[in-house]
Amino acid sequence: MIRVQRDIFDIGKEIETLTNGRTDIGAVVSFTGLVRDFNDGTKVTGLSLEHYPGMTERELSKIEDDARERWNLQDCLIIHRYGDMALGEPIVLVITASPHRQDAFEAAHFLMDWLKTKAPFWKQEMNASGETNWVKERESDLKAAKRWNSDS
Amino acid sequence: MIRVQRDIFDIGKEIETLTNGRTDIGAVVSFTGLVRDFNDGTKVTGLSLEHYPGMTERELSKIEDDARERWNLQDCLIIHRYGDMALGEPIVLVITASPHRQDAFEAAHFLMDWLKTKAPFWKQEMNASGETNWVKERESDLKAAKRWNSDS
Amino acid sequence: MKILYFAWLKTKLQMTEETIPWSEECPDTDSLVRWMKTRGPTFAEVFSDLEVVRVAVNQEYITGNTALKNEDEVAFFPPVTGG
Amino acid sequence: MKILYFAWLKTKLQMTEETIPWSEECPDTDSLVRWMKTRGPTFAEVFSDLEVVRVAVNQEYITGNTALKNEDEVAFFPPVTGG
Repeated sequence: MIRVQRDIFDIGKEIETLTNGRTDIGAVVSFTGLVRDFNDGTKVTGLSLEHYPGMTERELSKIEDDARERWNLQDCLIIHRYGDMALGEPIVLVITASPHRQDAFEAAHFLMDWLKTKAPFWKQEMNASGETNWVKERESDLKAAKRWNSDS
Repeated sequence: MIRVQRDIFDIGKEIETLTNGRTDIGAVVSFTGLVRDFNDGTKVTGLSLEHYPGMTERELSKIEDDARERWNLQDCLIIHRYGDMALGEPIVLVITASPHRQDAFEAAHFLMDWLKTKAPFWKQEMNASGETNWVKERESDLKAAKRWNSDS
Repeated sequence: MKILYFAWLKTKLQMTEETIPWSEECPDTDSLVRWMKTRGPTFAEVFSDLEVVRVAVNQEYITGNTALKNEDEVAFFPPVTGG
Repeated sequence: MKILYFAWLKTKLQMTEETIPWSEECPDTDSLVRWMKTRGPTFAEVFSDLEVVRVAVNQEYITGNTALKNEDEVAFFPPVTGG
């Protein structure tokens, strides 16, 4: 399942909802990305995320389908926020559930790596002087995404 | 931090406690192992975990130290339960926090793989006929643990 | 055709969205980009380095030149930085 | 010496813990295991396949034969299955 929303989310509640009443799940992995006060050596005071409504949902759904095809997943959730966020707030949540931990771990890592290079979100950082600037693409994110290609 | 306890734990609350008030964490990964109703093709109705008090804490602390040496972790929590557990209940929780997602993911995966082959816990499964039997070591767990050796 | 701009392209062009009637001069994405560059110095600058501009047609990434119809939605944006 | 048994070793031997005085006949873990095998058919069976029995001295895994003192804690258990 995917959700694109402005509102903050509750990690514990999302894990609870996904596992509640089920006795077939052996492993649950969650990843949460948070707004950090530093990026590339610069102090950050806040973050704003723009996205492409419509295309965002399409891309996230494709990424989820890919993960479900590659790994044995019983459930899968991606939540991504947009709009203004304060330091320490969660930006993105990925949860995977599987009978086996290897699948849950790899699928969650894959979802994050692909989302980072495919889902149409753009970060704008604010600094202490009140300046805003668009975050640049990272070479390390491209590399991280690429390693899942060589598998297929 | 490590905790060995009989009581159930709240995943969301543990993540919240670990991240609360901090703005330097970029990535949080959690792994939860749950009691499954099936194992090796046999229906399971309940689980009991025995452990070696004292040695358990030592081994878990060593595993945590190893992870902190290998990856850039800002925080790390391992909770492992012992005693009787019902289907669907959590057995183990690992949380890792890092500025970068790669570190958080790898460290959490490593912690689980090593814990599985090093921490002195033994599972006893109950089946529908009321029989109990000690769970056997898995070849796949030994393999999973070994791959972290070749790194060093 | 509906044209959308995101992130720094939007900031520089001071425009989020516009509608351009389909014409025989711009039957595909390559010719649309060429035409964009002729619209003035800001457009020329934004479209000068195509390495940093991604193109989506009807909310799908395109790879290579793609034919366009009047009802298409074309989006221009930088490499994504979410997550 | 304090001797501890866990999991199926405990179940089979029907014992969780015992105290054995240190003696010159069992100065190390190898000789202790040899002595264990002489204590009757159940002990002989439990210690017959050392591939499935792990040994810890003072709560640390040992690899190879290890010298023992009277105040040591020795534990015998199967491969672990937690997590």
